[in-house]
Amino acid sequence: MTEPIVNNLTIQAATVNGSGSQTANLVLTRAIFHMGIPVAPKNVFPSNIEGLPTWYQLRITPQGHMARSDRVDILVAFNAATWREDLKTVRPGGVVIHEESYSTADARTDVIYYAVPFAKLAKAKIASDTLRKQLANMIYVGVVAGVLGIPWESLEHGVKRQFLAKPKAVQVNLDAIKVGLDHYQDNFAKQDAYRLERMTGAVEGKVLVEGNQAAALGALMGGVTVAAWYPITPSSSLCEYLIAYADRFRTDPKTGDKRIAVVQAEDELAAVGMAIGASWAGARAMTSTSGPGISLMAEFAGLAYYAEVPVVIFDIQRIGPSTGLPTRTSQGDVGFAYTLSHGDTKHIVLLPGSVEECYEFGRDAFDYADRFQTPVFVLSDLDLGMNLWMTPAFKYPEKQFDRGKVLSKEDLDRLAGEWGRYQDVDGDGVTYRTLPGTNHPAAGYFTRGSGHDEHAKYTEGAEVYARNMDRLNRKFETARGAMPAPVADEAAGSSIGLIAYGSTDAAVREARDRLAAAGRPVDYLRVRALPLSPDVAGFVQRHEIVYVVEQNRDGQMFDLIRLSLPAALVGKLRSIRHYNGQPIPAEAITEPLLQSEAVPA
Amino acid sequence: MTEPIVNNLTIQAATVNGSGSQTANLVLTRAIFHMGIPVAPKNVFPSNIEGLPTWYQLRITPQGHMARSDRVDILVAFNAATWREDLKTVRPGGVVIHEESYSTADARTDVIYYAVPFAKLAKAKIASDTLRKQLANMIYVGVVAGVLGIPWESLEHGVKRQFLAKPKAVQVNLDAIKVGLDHYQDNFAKQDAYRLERMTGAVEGKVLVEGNQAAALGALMGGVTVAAWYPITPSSSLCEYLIAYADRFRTDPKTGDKRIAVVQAEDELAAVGMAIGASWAGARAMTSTSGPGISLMAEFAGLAYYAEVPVVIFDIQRIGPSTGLPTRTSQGDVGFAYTLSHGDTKHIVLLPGSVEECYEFGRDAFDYADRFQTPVFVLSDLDLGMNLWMTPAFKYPEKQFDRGKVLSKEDLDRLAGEWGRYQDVDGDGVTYRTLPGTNHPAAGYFTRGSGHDEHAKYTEGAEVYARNMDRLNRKFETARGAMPAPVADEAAGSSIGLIAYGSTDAAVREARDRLAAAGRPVDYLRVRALPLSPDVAGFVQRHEIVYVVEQNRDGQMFDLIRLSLPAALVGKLRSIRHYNGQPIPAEAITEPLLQSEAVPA
Amino acid sequence: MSVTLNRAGLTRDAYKGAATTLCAGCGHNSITNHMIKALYELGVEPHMLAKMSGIGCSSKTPAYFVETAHGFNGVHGRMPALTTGAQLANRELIMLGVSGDGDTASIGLGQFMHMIRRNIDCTYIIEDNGTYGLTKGQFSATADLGSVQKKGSVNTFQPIDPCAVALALGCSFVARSFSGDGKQVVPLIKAAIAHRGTAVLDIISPCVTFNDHDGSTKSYSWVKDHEESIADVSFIPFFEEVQVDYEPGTVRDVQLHDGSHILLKKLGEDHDPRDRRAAQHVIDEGRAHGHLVTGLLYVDPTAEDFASTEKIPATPLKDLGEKDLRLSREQFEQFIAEFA
Amino acid sequence: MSVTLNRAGLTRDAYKGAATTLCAGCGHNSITNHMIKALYELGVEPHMLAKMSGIGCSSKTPAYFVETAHGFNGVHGRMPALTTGAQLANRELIMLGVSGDGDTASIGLGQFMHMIRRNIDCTYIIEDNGTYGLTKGQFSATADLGSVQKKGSVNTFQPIDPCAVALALGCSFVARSFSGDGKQVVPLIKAAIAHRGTAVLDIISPCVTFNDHDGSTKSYSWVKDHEESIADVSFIPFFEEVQVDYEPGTVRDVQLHDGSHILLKKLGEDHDPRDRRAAQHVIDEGRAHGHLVTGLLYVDPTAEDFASTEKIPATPLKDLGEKDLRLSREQFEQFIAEFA
Ligand SMILES: Cc1ncc(C[n+]2csc(CCOP(=O)(O)OP(=O)(O)O)c2C)c(N)n1
Ligand SMILES: Cc1ncc(C[n+]2csc(CCOP(=O)(O)OP(=O)(O)O)c2C)c(N)n1
Ligand code: SF4
Ligand code: SF4
Ligand SMILES: [Mg+2]
Ligand SMILES: [Mg+2]
Repeated sequence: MTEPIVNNLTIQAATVNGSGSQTANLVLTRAIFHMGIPVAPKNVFPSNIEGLPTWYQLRITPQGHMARSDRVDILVAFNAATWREDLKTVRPGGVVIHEESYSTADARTDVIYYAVPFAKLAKAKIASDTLRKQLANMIYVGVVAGVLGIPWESLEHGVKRQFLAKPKAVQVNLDAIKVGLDHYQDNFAKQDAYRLERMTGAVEGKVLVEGNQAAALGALMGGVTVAAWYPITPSSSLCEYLIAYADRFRTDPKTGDKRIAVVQAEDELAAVGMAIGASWAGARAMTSTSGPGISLMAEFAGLAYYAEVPVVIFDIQRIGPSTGLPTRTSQGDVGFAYTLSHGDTKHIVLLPGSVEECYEFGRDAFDYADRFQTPVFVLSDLDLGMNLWMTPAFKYPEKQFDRGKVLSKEDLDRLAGEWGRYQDVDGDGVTYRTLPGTNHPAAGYFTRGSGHDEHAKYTEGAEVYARNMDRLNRKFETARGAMPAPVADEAAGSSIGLIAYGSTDAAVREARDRLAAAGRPVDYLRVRALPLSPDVAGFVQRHEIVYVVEQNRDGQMFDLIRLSLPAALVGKLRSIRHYNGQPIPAEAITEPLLQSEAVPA
Repeated sequence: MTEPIVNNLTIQAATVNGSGSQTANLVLTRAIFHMGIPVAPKNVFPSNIEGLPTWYQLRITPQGHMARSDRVDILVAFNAATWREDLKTVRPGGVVIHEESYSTADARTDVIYYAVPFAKLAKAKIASDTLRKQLANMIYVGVVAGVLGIPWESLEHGVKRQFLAKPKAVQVNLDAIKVGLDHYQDNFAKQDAYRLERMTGAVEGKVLVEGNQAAALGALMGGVTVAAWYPITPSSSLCEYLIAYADRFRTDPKTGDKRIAVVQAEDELAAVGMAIGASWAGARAMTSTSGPGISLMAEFAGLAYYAEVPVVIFDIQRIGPSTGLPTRTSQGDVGFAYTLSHGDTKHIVLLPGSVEECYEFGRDAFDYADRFQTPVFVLSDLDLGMNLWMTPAFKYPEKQFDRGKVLSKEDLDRLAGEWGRYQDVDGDGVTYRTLPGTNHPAAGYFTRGSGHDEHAKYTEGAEVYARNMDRLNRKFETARGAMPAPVADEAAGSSIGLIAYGSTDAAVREARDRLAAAGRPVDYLRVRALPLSPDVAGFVQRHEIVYVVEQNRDGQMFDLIRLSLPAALVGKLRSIRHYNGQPIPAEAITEPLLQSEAVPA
Repeated sequence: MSVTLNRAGLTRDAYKGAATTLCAGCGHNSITNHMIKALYELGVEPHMLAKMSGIGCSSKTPAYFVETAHGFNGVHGRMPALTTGAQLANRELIMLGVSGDGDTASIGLGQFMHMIRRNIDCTYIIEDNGTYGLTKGQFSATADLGSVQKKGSVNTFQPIDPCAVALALGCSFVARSFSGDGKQVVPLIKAAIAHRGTAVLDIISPCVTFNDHDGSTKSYSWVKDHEESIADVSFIPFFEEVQVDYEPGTVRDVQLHDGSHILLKKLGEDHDPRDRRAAQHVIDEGRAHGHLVTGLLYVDPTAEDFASTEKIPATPLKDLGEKDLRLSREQFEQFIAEFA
Repeated sequence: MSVTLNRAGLTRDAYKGAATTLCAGCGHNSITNHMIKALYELGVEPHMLAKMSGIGCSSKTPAYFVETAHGFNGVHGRMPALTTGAQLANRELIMLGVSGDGDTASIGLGQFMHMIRRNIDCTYIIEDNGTYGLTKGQFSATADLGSVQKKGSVNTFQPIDPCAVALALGCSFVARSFSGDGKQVVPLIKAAIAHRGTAVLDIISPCVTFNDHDGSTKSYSWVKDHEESIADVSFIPFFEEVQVDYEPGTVRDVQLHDGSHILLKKLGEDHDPRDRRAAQHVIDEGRAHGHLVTGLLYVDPTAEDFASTEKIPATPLKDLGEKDLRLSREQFEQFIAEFA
């Protein structure tokens, strides 16, 4: 028997969508996390409610790598339809836990099989007819626990945490796990090399959160009071979490009054319109959607840019074009969102690279929107938004809200009513606004998407028009300086640099470890917002070759960066793109880099 | 008395919107054109139906310059509200024809005034109360005719041509003109230097056409059979001309049947959807809109790109963002239309630079759409689309329709039903399609905006998905080679080049004449389509400095060209932008060029 | 013009706006005046008024009354969404929406219906001329069957009646009137503003420039021929606004500028505006007789408005601060701990 | 399954499609089967059939019948526009649209209404489950007042009744049925396809997974609690499709999978489907009694469809060539000369 492989393996559960396996997978995940071992789950599910194949990949590494990996160490084969295909994915020496009835005739011989009569066990050991089918999934949790040696209290924790809101469900589920555990212990002798052992120091102070949960919490802490949305995968859960959190934290126990309005609109045009109307009237307002919704919001986005109304728009990206693959991830909306709407329109775009930043940017986006009186897009994606990520516990905000330049009745009294809605008094391009309901005769003005002068009066004057457009540019430059700065790691002092953003960060981190291990360290700059910081040019300046890594076909950030650079630096840029809907794995970065002779050995 | 100035002057008629002045202006234009003198009218009208000021600028040059000019030689002051402002625009020595009652007290003394009692004359000489107000405009045509010496038969021609469809109106209008002419002759002696004299060789074989007329005729000759639209300035007249032409040329005199369907949709989402549905079913279909409509078409544009359905979309650009100035021109949608829709979406964009190309591209767009089974955008603008332009008479098409790769029943028989809707059999990325109604059991397939394989079957497979996206890229590259090539003029052999597109051409031509005259000739490349031709890089290669001239704030084409160039060439590019809603004048180009020492003396 | 002060301590002039840029004689201008009268008489506080609109000649009118109030001229057909959001942000605002028939019944139909379904607390006035004025006279979805546009083509579709649609959705306030009938319009505007919930007021408002109701079905004199022939290029004839004044229960034949006619039937005391089915009935009956029934068709004062249904607190959401909106540090830490 | 050949010389199997990927027991699957039966019995030629849909579980179903026909699964809520265009391009096609209540009554409401107004010649089937199935059970605009979604929140808005709004627009064919009632659905589908003009068929089609009609208002056994508690994470219980069979004129109480009930009332011979007002009346009456009235509510066989109104020639526009579409060289030169 080979060297034991400890806390370094990937479990892949191949099941049927809607069969209840997701619950089992999450219990397994939480149990292992409870052992102090870093976990990185990726849920690969179909655009379907029931019946199609789905895969849950649970990556376990001592270093806490969070990127997807193609290597499968332990396969839980729970889907007859894909069984033969799934078998191929297991690495030699790997483990295959499968329903006994699946034929292994002329199947691979380089893997270790644990054939379990799941169906029979469920029939024999689970009383309730209605519950049998879904609890069968818990049985495999028990078997996996047996094979890897997951302690009972960790399993207990996993189940309790999973059914926090439904204590009644805890016991039945534990019983089912026990069935699997007992069956393993009574029938198998450990044949494989894989083990899980309690760790310390790796997950302390860490929690498991989905990006959409984090963003919803961020919005809540950012003071959102009006959220209008239209359901769409993978964005829906963001507003659904917001609703749950609002019920819990924003509801007056006595009156039942809610200190927030979450409206399910009739479509995305209405959703963003409601958010803009609310922001105009002084609320902190948001909407959340995905690609198709962004397309439908184009006209309103231009109105908010030009009439200068704050609004926060979350785009949880899925792979397009068009409907594309609604349950697959991508970074394909970056270029489109940046200049969303006809005419010369440009927007602030925040690019969270972790669930922690989903929380922080989801919160601060409202400050940026109010400060710059313009739409702020927060571009997350399916991988970040819908998977559980291990993260340091979020910090409580120390800053108060920044509501930007808003004139109160008192301000207007002080100014003797002398002000212009679009007058650049501070020279930063950011002008002052008033809110409806401000009790001063000079407060009112007319907001419009058509030509207006410094006092918000209608005009078709050529000079006034161009002047206002230039002022909007000035404002955009002010915003550039205020965005979250890129995060640089040039410790390697390499001549090679990587630039990435968003969920691609996980793969880049792992790739850098591997490259360093291979004696080819690379530096790294993670971009966190558009418009781009001047630091980007600085980083490129300091390196010979810079690879822009992203998850879209057309190298959208690669283009935006090239446009932002002095001509002399443009030639240093290379593009690495991954766009098959699966989260980018480290190999997608290491391979081109190791091939290209450019990398100094 | 000074040197006579012959056939080289600009008339500006300042009138009130809705007062009927447009008719008078057109009569004047046609009369002068009838003298064989090149004319270039620009109508500057408000976003209003009646009452706001409007200006009609009629530029007259022996060379036939078509760009707007800021210099006013002859002012027809017919609007009391703007009279004082208008007066300022006249060049010294210029002519001011104004309503007698306007005070000239302490007005400029460096211009020549012809004070005419228009109101009195109208009251005295025009019988019909209802017609008096609008015919008053014709009186000034008579006065101008008198001042400049426009022969009667030319005036007659102008009136007849203008009222082609309303012969009854001819005489009353001529009578009104006569009133003005007689008044001038009876009361004034010529004091100014301006003259119009019959020319030969300048306008022979030329006609006066609006870009939207030309595009409508192009679409008609291109075989459009379904046009769905929603009214919007400055695009409405395109479909309204199409309706008129269809009534005349596509209607069966006996049955009244129409060989075209023009549908006024409920909005732009529906308009483009109808066009896509029609193209899918085999018609040649189009829609026409302006900026806000383009924003609303974003989602459907992505569907057509990804499901590969042909459709022609005319965008008659006006200045944005948002509603912007609906009656002012711009080239502000180029960047947005090129990548319209979320995800990795890219489109073919045609950029007509003259009314002749509005006709040709409006016609050929349907061939491109069918050949490449994708949306084709035709980007015209308000200046090109709604003003009259002098142009060589359009040529009758010699080519037949190119319907692209469509499999008939016979083809399918031959193939024994073996085909795949998205299978790249020819290696050019362009695949074969069938139309609904094709009587073969293998003809039917399922069109969708979600993931599909080579046989149009639904898939979520990562490899299949990426493969299809790569094939779409291949198709786009094939299209790149098939687009109308850029038009180069490097006769000057200068080290300086200009790149422009669309209606900017007029100003560039004039600017080049002036620069050449100033001993600083520049070369010129006019881009006519996206994706960009490799010729662009070649042109930049051959020059030291290349200025990209365009009518938007953000240098949208400047960016697209930079992205298309090898890094080494990027540094050669400069950007010249004009964006106040007025058509770009030659000065906007000559001034920066003459300033920049870069230009060799 | 009155100089007496209203409840808000303001003169009628305080309710005026910028000078209109609409055509002389446009029905919309009459409505603007009715609006000024109604708001003045109600004593609305200008700073609590939010004037909302879409795009169109009609949608420009909010600039022509109560200049000191906030206004939002949004994008075409999407005013209901903006209004919904603003109303949620600040329940205390008086939301007054002005739209056109194209803005409402063509591009905006979906939002119009969903606003009604939610019963947003706002007044929604449709300045209904059956045409797209601002884009020069194409048919809108409310154009009468068989009506002819200036350019000559005939409308071949059933008009969408905003009142009928609103009733079918259970709208809590549905009324119709005519721009020239100040006696009827002013009280209806007041009632609509007073109503808590979505109040739809469809006001027939002739477009003197493009909406040619009887069109070519009648042929006129030499003059008319010439007017047409010139007008279709650029001439806009000058007209007086049409005014009418007639008694409840009676039918009034109104001649429009182009010589065409509409028949207005004013609801009498016999109509019970609490009875939705009766309202549907009078509309259908009217249509059958070629009458446009005017007056308060239906009202349900008991219907709960959106903000109440959604349990929005009385304090405007816009005024809530960190205290009201953030979790306390303790709550926050406990909550995060749950994710361990 | 029958092996006899229909008018088109095809067996029933020729009308099958790909295997469904919907939940076992989904009402939509029943409708798919009714569709197959109806198309087979009508003897529709597959190559002349155009299956149109939007986005949703319901909109996926066109892939599950008549595999050899062309289908177009467009974008969410915009199927009417695609259908309108396709119908104009080729009048000979049989346009068969399948949509959901979200696709139709939420995002698609405007297009749905305007398609009806134009009376496009197509069959428009709404597989109506009052919820967004594919996005996991949020309320749609047809959700009943007070119904509770799996996640627990209560729908507080009046449902939009597609049949009521269709009638308000004078739709030329309006019917309602229940997915489990093959006896009624099949003939209605046939009638809808036979009808020249827009035929709206609203078929109540329970979502066994998310649409929880009586929701938490009834509390069930221990088992039910646990089902819920687990299901809300990822478990989809397996159900049989609901089947019903009842007589015209009678009311039938149907129990759904979650134990909730709906009351169906089948129109009797006494209802005259030519009488629009009567149709409105029965719907209102039904609502008052908590009945969902099923059957052919209204039909106007005389209404002219869009393509006829627009004078589209019999030869499909898609088949016209240069000769039919271009000006002749002479016409062209003359025409250009006019611009001199
Ligand atoms: C998205 C969009 N499409 C089209 C237009 C052009 N447009 C401006 S106003 C208008 C119609 C106005 O009609 P209506 O609402 O009836 O107002 P009216 O002018 O008749 O009062 C249209 C189509 C636009 N502004 N935006
Ligand atoms: C523009 C856009 N917004 C949102 C979505 C997400 N989405 C897919 S299906 C659906 C609703 C489907 O509901 P319904 O039409 O009732 O169909 P059902 O699944 O209930 O049969 C939504 C919101 C989308 N695909 N496109
Ligand atoms: S065009 Fe018609 S609607 Fe517009 S302002 Fe003039 S009269 Fe009124
Ligand atoms: S989720 Fe509901 S609607 Fe969708 S397939 Fe399942 S049962 Fe049918
Ligand atoms: Mg109108
Ligand atoms: Mg549904």
